[in-house]
Parts: sequence; C-alpha cells; structure tokens
Amino acid sequence: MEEVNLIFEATKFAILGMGTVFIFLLIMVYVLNIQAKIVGKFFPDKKKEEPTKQIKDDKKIVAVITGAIMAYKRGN
Amino acid sequence: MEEVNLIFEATKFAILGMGTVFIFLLIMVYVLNIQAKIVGKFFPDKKKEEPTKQIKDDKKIVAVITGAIMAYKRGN
Amino acid sequence: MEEVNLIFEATKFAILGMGTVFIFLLIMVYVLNIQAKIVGKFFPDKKKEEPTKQIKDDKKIVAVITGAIMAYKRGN
Amino acid sequence: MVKKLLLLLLFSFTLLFGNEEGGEEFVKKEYHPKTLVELVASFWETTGIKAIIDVNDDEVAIDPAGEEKKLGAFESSVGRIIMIGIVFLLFYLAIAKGFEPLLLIPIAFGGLLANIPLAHMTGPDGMLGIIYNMGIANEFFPLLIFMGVGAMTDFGPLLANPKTALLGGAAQFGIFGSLIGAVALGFDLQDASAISIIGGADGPTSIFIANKLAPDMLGAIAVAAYSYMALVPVIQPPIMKALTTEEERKIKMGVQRHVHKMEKLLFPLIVLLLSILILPESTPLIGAFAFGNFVKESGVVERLSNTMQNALINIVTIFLGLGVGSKLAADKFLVLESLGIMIIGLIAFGIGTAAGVLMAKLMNKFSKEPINPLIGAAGVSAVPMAARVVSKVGAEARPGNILLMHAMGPNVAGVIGSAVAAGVLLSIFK
Amino acid sequence: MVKKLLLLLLFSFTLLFGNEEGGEEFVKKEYHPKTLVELVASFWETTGIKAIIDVNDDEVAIDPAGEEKKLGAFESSVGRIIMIGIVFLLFYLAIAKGFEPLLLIPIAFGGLLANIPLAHMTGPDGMLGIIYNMGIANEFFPLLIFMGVGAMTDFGPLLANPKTALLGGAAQFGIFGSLIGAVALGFDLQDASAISIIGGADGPTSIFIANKLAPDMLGAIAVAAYSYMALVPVIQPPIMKALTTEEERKIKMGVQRHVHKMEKLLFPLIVLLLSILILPESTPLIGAFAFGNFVKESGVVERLSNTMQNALINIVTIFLGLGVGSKLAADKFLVLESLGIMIIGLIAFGIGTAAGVLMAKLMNKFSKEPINPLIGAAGVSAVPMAARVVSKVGAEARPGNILLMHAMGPNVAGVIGSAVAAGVLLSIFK
Amino acid sequence: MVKKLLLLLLFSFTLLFGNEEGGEEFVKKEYHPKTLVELVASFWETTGIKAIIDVNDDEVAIDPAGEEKKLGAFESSVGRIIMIGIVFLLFYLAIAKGFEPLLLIPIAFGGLLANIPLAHMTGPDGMLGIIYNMGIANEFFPLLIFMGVGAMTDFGPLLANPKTALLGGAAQFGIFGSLIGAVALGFDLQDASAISIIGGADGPTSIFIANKLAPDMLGAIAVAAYSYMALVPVIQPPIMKALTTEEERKIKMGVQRHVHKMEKLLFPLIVLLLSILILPESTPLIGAFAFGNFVKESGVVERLSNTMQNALINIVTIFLGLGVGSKLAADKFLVLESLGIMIIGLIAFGIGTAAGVLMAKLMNKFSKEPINPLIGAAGVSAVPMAARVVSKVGAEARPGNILLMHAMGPNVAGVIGSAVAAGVLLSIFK
Ligand code: NA
Ligand code: NA
Ligand code: NA
Repeated sequence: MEEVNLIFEATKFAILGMGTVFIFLLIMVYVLNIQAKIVGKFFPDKKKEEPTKQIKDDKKIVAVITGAIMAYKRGN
Repeated sequence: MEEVNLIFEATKFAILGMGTVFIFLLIMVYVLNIQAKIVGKFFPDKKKEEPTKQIKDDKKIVAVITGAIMAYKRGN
Repeated sequence: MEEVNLIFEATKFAILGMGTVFIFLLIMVYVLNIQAKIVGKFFPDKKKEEPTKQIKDDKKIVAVITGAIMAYKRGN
Repeated sequence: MVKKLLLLLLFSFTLLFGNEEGGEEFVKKEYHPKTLVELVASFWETTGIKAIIDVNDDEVAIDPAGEEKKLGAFESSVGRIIMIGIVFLLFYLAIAKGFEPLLLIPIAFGGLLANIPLAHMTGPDGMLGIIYNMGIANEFFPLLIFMGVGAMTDFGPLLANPKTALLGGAAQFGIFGSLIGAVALGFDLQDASAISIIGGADGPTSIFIANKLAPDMLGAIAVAAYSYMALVPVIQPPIMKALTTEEERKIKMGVQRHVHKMEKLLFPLIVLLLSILILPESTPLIGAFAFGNFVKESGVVERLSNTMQNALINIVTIFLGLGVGSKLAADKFLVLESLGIMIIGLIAFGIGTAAGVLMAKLMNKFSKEPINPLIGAAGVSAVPMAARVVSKVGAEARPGNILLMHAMGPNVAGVIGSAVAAGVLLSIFK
Repeated sequence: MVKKLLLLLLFSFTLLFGNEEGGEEFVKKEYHPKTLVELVASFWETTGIKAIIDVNDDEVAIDPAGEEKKLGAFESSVGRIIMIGIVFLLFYLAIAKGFEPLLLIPIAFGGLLANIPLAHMTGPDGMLGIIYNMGIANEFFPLLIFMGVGAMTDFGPLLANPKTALLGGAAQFGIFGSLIGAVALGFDLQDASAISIIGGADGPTSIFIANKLAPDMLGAIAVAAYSYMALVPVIQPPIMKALTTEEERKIKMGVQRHVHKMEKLLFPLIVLLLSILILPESTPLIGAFAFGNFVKESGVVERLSNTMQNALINIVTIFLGLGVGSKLAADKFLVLESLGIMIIGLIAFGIGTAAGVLMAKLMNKFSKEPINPLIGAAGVSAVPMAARVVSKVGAEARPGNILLMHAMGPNVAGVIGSAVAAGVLLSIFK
Repeated sequence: MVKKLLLLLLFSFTLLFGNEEGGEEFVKKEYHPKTLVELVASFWETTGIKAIIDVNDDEVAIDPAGEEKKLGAFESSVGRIIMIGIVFLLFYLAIAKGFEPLLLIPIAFGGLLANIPLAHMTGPDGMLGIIYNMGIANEFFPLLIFMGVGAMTDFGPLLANPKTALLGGAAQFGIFGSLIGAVALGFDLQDASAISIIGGADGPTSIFIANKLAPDMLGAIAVAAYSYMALVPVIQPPIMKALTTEEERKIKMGVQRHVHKMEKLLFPLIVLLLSILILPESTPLIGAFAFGNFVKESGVVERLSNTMQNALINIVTIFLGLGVGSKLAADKFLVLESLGIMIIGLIAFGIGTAAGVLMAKLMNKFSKEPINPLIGAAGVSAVPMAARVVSKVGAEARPGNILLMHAMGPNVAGVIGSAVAAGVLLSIFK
C-alpha cells in the first residue's frame, strides 16, 4: 500500500461521493418541482383568511387567558 | 386436534373468562359501595365552600397571573 | 473475629473518615476564600442595575403576556 | 509512515479481540483498491433500486433477537411495495381522518423503516431493533403507557355509580366472542387468544398480550387494535341504534353524586388488591395502571404525575410506536393471518358494543334509577372516544341530554375488564 | 388447515431455537384440552387467594438477577400481609403527613407490587426487575438524581460564608457514630458501613453506597433514609433546644455578602478537583452532582439545566422509587436487620444534629462574627428541610430572625461531607 | 452472634454464586484488621494526589466494553493534566464565547470525569461507560438527536426554491477534499473517511460515522466537529469575501413563494424514499431525521413533536455529550491523530464554504432569478448558524438585504447532502 495509491483511491471515493450527492439532490430538486406543481393544482391556497385577522387576534386574547388558566391548573 | 374440539375449548375459555370478569367486577362494585358508605361517614363533605366562590374566582385571577409568570420564568 | 475488635476497627474508620471529611472541607474553605479574593479583584460587581428596575418590571408584564401566548401555542 | 500504519493496524487488532463483552464489536475490514468502474458497480449493488429491480433469493431479514431469515422473492420486492402502500394508508387515516394519530403515525413510520431493503433497521443493531429490545420484547413500554394512562384517568364517574362497572364487563364478550371466531377461522387457541384481546379496545393491553402469546403477530394485532379504536365513531352508532328504541335512547339519567377525594385515592388500591387476590396474572397491567392513578390521586406528587402524563408517556409512545412498527416488515405482516386478524377485530368491536348495550337494557329493567342503554356501548373502553360517541348518539335522540359523564363509568371499567380478561387468558397459557 | 397448523408449529420452533441472544425467548406451550371443571380448578391454582390461604413451601421468589430463592411459609403469607401493612403506613406518612412523598410513594408502591404472590414482578422479566437492572444494579439512577439535585442547588450561601462548610463536616459524626453503633449491634463492618450512611441524610448517596456494600439491605436502608429525612422536623428541634441556651438561639447573623457569578461557576469544578485529588472514590457522586451544578451555573444551557431539574429527574425518581421498592419484598425486608437499621438511622440523625450544633457553638466562641449555633443542625443536609427547621426554631426564639440563608451553607456542605464520608468507606472496602 | 455472622456470610455466598446473569455481581471482600497507620497508609494509596505524584506503570484504563489497557507514565500524569487544560479551554469557549455550549459543556465535563485517576468512570460499571454502552456504542443517541433536529427543522425555504439544494451538495466537497487531505497526512482510508465527515458540519452525522468507521477517534472527531461548527462565524466570512465581488454580495433575491402545508408534509417522505432507492446505507440517519420532521409537519401529534424537540432531545444531548466526552481520556485523545483531525477539520470547513460560494456564483450565471453567491456558504449546514452568517455578511454589503430565508434552503439541504455523503462512505466500507 503506497501513499500515492491511497490518494488516488481517495480521489475515486470523492468522485463517487460527489456524484451520488449531486444525483441525489438533482432528483430531489426535480421531484420537488413536480410536487409543487401537483400540490398547487390539487390544493389551491386559501388566501381569504387575511380579513378575519382582527377576529383571530381577539380570539388570541381569549386563548391567552385560557392558556394561562390551563397552565395554572396544570401547575397545581 | 380436530376443529370442533378447538371451538369447544374456546367456549370453555369464554365461560371461565366472562365468569371471572363478572366476579371481579361484582366484588368491586360491592366493595366500592361499602367504601362509599364508610368514607361518607368518616369524611363528611365540606359543602360550605360554595359561598366563597366569588373570592375563589378572584384568587383564580391572581393565580392565573402567577401561573403565567411562573410559566414565563420556567421557559426562560 | 471478636466483637470488641470490630468496634475498635469501626472507631479507626471513624477517625480516618472524620479526618478526611474535615481535611477536605478545610482545604475547600481555604480555596474558596482565596477564590473570593481573586474573583473580587478581577470581576468587580456592577451594581448600577438597580435604577432600571422600574423598566424591568414593565418588561416583565410584556414577558408574562408573551409567556402566556407561548404557553398557549405550545399547548395546541 | 508505514510504521504508524502498522501500529494503527495493531491497535485495531487489540480492539478487535478485546471487545467481546461490550455492545460494540469493532472490526476494520481490509480495503482492496478498486477502479472507478468497479467502485460504481459495487456501489450499484448496495442501492435500493437494484434491490427492488433485481430480486434475488439471497436477501435476509434480521429480527431484533439477531435471528436471520431468508426472504422470499415476494417479500423482498412486491411485498415491500404493498407494505409501503399500507403505511401510506395509515398515514392518511391518522392525518386526514384523525384516527389515533399518536400511535398510528409512529407505528406506520416504523413500518416504513422496517421495509427498507438492505438497511436491517429491525436487526439488533438497527434503530428499530434497539427500541424493540429495549421495551417491547420485555413488555416494559406497554406497562409504562398503562401507567401514564392511569395517571390521566379520572375514576370519579365510576365511583359515583359503581354498578355501571358491570357494563364494562359485558363488553368483554367482544374478546371471548372473537376468541371463538378466531378458532373457527383456523387459528390455534394461543394465537386466537392473542388476537381476541383486540376486542378489549385497549392498545397497551393488546400489545402486552400479543407479545406474550403470539409475538410474530404483534404488528397486525397492534395495527388492528388502534385502527378499530379509531373507528369507534363509525362502527358503534349503527349497532347502538339497531339494538335500542327511540324511547330508550331518550332516557335521562340523574345528576351524579359528589365523590370524595378519599374514595378516588383508595380506588386504585382496591382494584389492585382485588386483582392480587383473584388474578395475580393481571397485576403487571393493573399494577402499572393503579400506580399511575394512585400517584395522580395522592395529590402530593404533582411533578411525578405530570411527568407520567407528559414527558414519559410521550417518549414511550414514540418508542412503542416505532418498535411495534418494526413488525410491519413485509415478511411478518403480509401473511394470511393479518387479514384474519383484521376481520376478527371488526367482529370483536361489534360484539362488545352489542353486549354492552344489551346488558344496559337489562340493568335498566331492574334498576330503580333509569339507565340509558346507550352507555353500555362505552364499556368497550377506547377511552374516552367511546364515551363521546355515546354522548353524541344520546344528544341526537334528545338534544341537551348529556350522557358523557354517565358513559365514563363503563368506559373506564372497560379498561379494568379487559385487563382481567387478559389475565385469565395469560393464566390459561402459563 | 392441518398443514397450516403444522407450518405455524414449525415457525414457532424456528423462533424457539433462534432467539438465544435477544431479551425474548418465545416458547409456545402445548395446550391439553381440559373440562370446564378442570379449567376452573387450574385457574383456582393461579389465584392469589389460593396462594395466601393454602401456603406451601414450593413458592419461589426471583430476584432481578434471575436468582430463584425458595420462600418459607412465613414469607409467602403473613410476611406479605405485614409488608402490605408497612406499605400502607408509608402511604399514610407520605400523603397525610407529607413525608418525602416524591420518593416514599414510588418506593411504597414498588413494595406493594413486589409482594404480590405468583406475579414475579421483581424477576428479570417483571416490571420492577427490569427497572432494577436498568438503573439500580449499576447505580446509574442515584447518580442521575444527584445530577438533578446538583442542578437545583444554589451554593451562594455557602460561598458567602465558606467556613460554615465545617458544620456540614461535623454532622458526619452521625455517620461514623452509627457505624460504631451498628457494629455493636452485631452487623459486620461492611454492612455497618452501608447502614451508617443513613446518617448522611442524602437519599441518593445512601442508595449508591448500599448498592455497593450491602445490596440485600437496600430496601430497608432506603426506606430508613427517606423516612428519617422526612422526620427531620420532628427529630431535630428537641436536640437543638437541649444543646443551646435561649441566648444562643437568639443570636443574629449579619447580612450575607454578594456572591459573584464566577465564584458559583468555579465552585463545582473546585469541589470536583478536590475530590479527584483527595478521594477519587467519591468522584462518581461528586462528579454527577458537580456536573448538574456546573450546567446550571454556566447559564448558557438553560434547556439542559431545566431538563435535569424536571423531566429527567422526575422520570428517574419514578423508576428509582419502584426499583428500590422491589427490595421491600417480605423475604428481603422482614429480617431482624431491618429493625436494627431503623434504630441506627434514628441514632445517626440525633448524633449528626448534636455534633453540628456543638461544632457551631465552638465556632461561635472563636469567630469574629457571631454564629447562631442552631445553623449547625442543618449540616446533616436533608436539603432544604433541615435549613427550614433551623429557621423555624430560630424564629421561635426571636421572631423576625431569619436564619434560612445562613443555614443553607452548612446544609449544602452536608451533601458534600456525606459524599466524602461515603468515598472513605468505599475506599476501605475496595 | 457468631452464628448470625456465619449465616450472613453464607447468604453472601449464595448471592455470589447466583448472580451470574444480572448486571450486579456482588462479592463481599474479606476485611483484615489494620492499625490506624496502616489504614491511613492504604487510604493514601487510593488518593488522586498519590496517583499523580507517584506515577507508576501499573495503572490501567478500562473502556466501556470492559477492555483493560495499561497506561503509560505520560498518559496517567502529565497527559491527564493536559486534558484537563483542554477541558477548561472548551468550558471557556462554550461559556464565555457561546460556542455550541449545548454539546461542548457535556462533552468537556465528560472529558473531565474520564480523566479522573482510579475512578474508572469510563469502565462498563462507571457512569460514562454505562451511558456509552446505552446509546453511543450502538449509535442510538445520534439517531435520536437527528430525530429531534428533524422535528425542529422547517424545510419551507428549501421547498420554496428547490434548486438551492444543489448548494448544499457543493459544500460536500469539504468532506471529500478533506478525505484526500487526511490520506495525504497518513491516515488510512477508513480513518480518513471518518475524519472527513467533520466537513459535513453535522454533529450527529459525524458521531454516527466515527462510531462505525473509527470509534477510537470518536472523541477528537466530535470535539473537532462541534468546535468548527461553533467557529463558523470566524472561519466563513473571510472566505466568502475573498471569493465574491462587492457587486455580487449586493445582489437582492426575490420574495419566496408561499409553500403549501402538503408539500412540507410530503417532503420527509420524498427524501426518505429517495434515500431508500439510491442509498439504503444512509437510511438510519435520514430515516430518523425524516421521522422527526414528518411528526412535526403532520400537525396532529403536537405532543410527540414537542417531546422530540424538548424533553427527549435534551435528555439525549446530556447523555450523548457525557458519552462522547468519555473518549477525551488522555490515552484516547492525546495522540498525534487528534492534531491531524483538528487541522483537517479546519481545511474541510474552508473547502466546503468555498465550494458552496463558487457553485452559487455558477448558478447565478445561468439562473433567471438572481442568486446571491453568499448563500452558497450556508450549504455546509451548521444549521442555523451558517445561514445567519450569510445574512450578516449580506447585510454588511447592502444594509437591509435580508438573505436569511434564502440561505436556509442550502443550509438544510446541507444536512441531507452530508447524510448522503456519509452513506456513500459507509457503503464503501461495508
Ligand atoms: Na376494554
Ligand atoms: Na449529608
Ligand atoms: Na452538512
């Protein structure tokens, strides 16, 4: 086992390794792009939640109090 | 070991099993009824807490705040 | 192994044990006193935090509310 | 440099021969230089695509005990794909339908990992195998879950009206009915007993018993148990309505009496003492459950009770799920038995529900205070979902008639009833 | 059908012969058909009533190491009933009197489970045996508890006035006094050493040492340690009052100096380095404790510190309690030794308290700043209860005289002192 | 009395011969009376001062597998003092500089405990050895950490712009570059592979691989990995600035698109299925990670997700740190290899950063939307610190230019990239 040999071996590992990493990630990118299209088609975003934000905030205050009560009860 | 035999065996298991389950629960019901009487005699309920409910609720608010402070402290 | 012997042995253990405990703690006391002096020299206390207490308390109220919101979110 | 390498080699040898006792046995394999083409070719041999495309008969599965088993062509290819399909079905049911996600998600994910070719995750050194040996093989995890469930359970409604416990007994006809059914389907008595506990509608009890009586069917039994528990709102209402009249479903039940703290405190001890006297075989299950409940009701060790109900039960749930999921490997799950188990589980739930309702009708006839027969259906346990279903069906018949707390009595009694039934079956095969 | 059964049988055989390495060895017993009467009769044989009524000499107890031991008639009947009585006494003390419930409840419940006939819960496959092997046999759980206690302890008061640490040393006379007493009562030197650590008033230290020196007496030692720690408010005040004058109890102590963060951070490292230099034998205990304290004082890993103080210590407390409780089985606990252990424990607490108070009186004579002799009593540790008792007795003598923080110094020093004493005893029997 | 002592002796013998299977083997040594001087002298033999002053060649180190190794004079004296110095350096970095304290504090404290003479804390019965065997020797703890990290990771930014994943690939040049470097320095191929994973900047991955390929270098590899991850804000900026122009650093990137819940839910399954198909060897790592992420994104098992992110990961972090720290014993750590590992680790980070930035420059040339080359540096992972560094350097060039979310894409892709690279190396040495 000479030293030069080992570096040569390591270089081959590097080629195999980086190759696999990129193949993996390229396939992943490809699949994710397809997925984004499919999901976008079948699950259109519901963007109408915005106007109800005021109400949600009010609910949040109630929830905070409830949460605190729960936390208190749990703690005792 | 014929098939009919096995079903017959299983039926005997069922008789033993359901018998045990019911004996267990019947004794339990009996013991619990006795316990309720004994406990009722030796530990009469303190029902005078009702009128103090208003105060308790006020305390609860204090407690909620305390609880929240504690929760906050713990979280940090 | 006679009984008297054992009590004598135990007494020797006690002398060794209490001796070690006290030597340990005496060295510890000595080291801690030195440490206190060194730390006092190199890390003088910052005592100017006092006046900002009012502000800290206000922050605490905000923190309590934040804490409760967090507690609520976590709980759900 | 050569000297250093030799020393390293020597050191590796020392390690190799010295590590007999520990978990780790470290062996450095000799590396033979390869050309890049050879390297890629040997890498290709290790890919999953290769394993799926080019099925051979050499692949082995390793179980947590280290036992190797040669896989057939079906098990190592199509079988795995079918299992992955089943796993996705379970994901769908858990996430989209809300079916017992706390256990079905870890179980299904464990099943996914167990079906990965070449990774041997179910072997003694794989993640799932480690978990399995840690707490499933020795039945420790189901007991910890039972402890946590005990710490979460309030027996107040049962104590307020103890005789409703009998409804939790009647529902155990589901267990023994399906025992007979399983034998009729061709299972032997011991396997049939393991399967029949599905009818008890308690996940930990089912896993505990399956592990003792038929560990090779653990995966299918656990999946069936949790799936049907999740299906309670679908399975029970038609049976409940078929066996009761509109008038019966409208029966109102009185306000429950106040239960004293002391009664709640003594209850787990009473149940445990009874199980000691009558059925020591059930004491691991009932003991763990009673311990959790006692810790809760003692009221002086809130931090232990909270830990049992949260950190501890959550950690164990994750592990239990993954460990049980390891039994969803194609070679364990894709057997005819699994289909039988699914069918019997469904029958068991039906029988249990029916028996509970009929028993409640009977009790209503003889009881001074009226008993709404619907609450009998809660006796199957599946806490607290069955009780909620009762309340819902009751409210349909008469809006405002809240049966929830009355149904909780039979509901928690069903847990005890199943543990007793489980103990009887264990004692038979001891 | 017959073919399928044969295949199943074959499969069972494979399982049987293959599982040598794993935790689980699955054997399906052959089932012989029985008449219903035979079935009921054989069921009767497995009941606890039968085991209690019809005592025979055949019953065996299995310990966590798998060792079987034949039980005598006493141990398997009356003995168990006595133990269950003791368990209920511990429940009463823990719940009604608030005596160290965090450990006494799990210990007592473990004791209850350990005394169940026929269930073998303390065997290597039983719940208690699994827990015992997991963390008691190897002393892992006491160390984790000590780590958590370290993360909860504030050494500020000790650092403010280091010389009060000597009071935590004097209280260790309780350990060595009771060592001599135990030998006088007839225990051999090693057993006596294990017992005497009760006088250190630290649960984890006692369990750690008992396990190393006298594992068969672990149950009695742990119960004695925690019981007496709980009895501190009863045992200490009369001794404190008898050894001090009214004037001494009224002594006021100055305000403690501010302690710098850096001193607190370095403290656990200093204590650990000292124990490395003087007494490596004590480093598992002091190391775990110092690690917990260092993590807390570092201030940068709040989440680890919180976990040590909550989820982790709670989980381990549950397991430690159950595991120790497994040693309350009648055959282990109902021996004359236990009575001796209880008596010695009481004496140890008395001696420790007295030595602490007398040492404080001595220091008060030679110290520039006045030292209230009461704070010496806190040197036994039993953190933080002993310090609270000091503060209470002090406030009785002079209302408004708050000694709490001054007593915390000796109190936490007592933990270190006991760990050092424990190390000395271990080094002798090494 | 004599009779009783004999009985006790007999009982001890029974214990002695019966405990072969359990964890505990209890042997009571015979005690020979000693004079006080002899007692003190034999005590002196057990002190750490003696062990340090009077170095002899008899001391042995015991590893978690129970293997004894004779220590040289250097390892048992000066070596330990050097290691304690290194430990204090790590404490300083963790506490004063905030370098990855969650792992460096437990690792360093474990290192402190491992270097205590005579205490054998790294042996199979010592605290560190127990922990090591519990979850490091079998690689269970790194997987649990990875599961928790999965439950904490939001893949939204990656899903919004999938092609940034390629930057997480380019950064893996750090791994393979340092592999070549390590071989050049004289490490054999397997050791070099273990070391090179430091360049992946993922603690659990490094520990997982080190354990499989070179367990004797685990301590140095883990310390190097976490130290360099902590040094990211120091190492990366100069490289980033050297390889980019001011104009490039000023590039603005558009607003990220909204990512649907369903995409996030499916993502862990897609990654896992890809790793099954291409690289089953990486599935333990990616499987655990995907499980954690899936549990989080399912949204229906909040309590399991919270437990993975808190109680469970914290407990495992404490244990993992202590267990890894046990490899900082002088005889394991103070070898020339450790220095090499440190140097290679530094180079690896540099190469990884540079490769990421250069790849981003390349992609910017060919992409329709502008890509700021800085975000390539985040591809090394070290989540989320590398992404924050990118954002900071970007904001320096153009105040208000927030690159954080754009950098998170490559950042999390780097985790996957390293796991894939790790799988390739494992498959080579399988
Ligand atoms: Na049930
Ligand atoms: Na003490
Ligand atoms: Na990476």
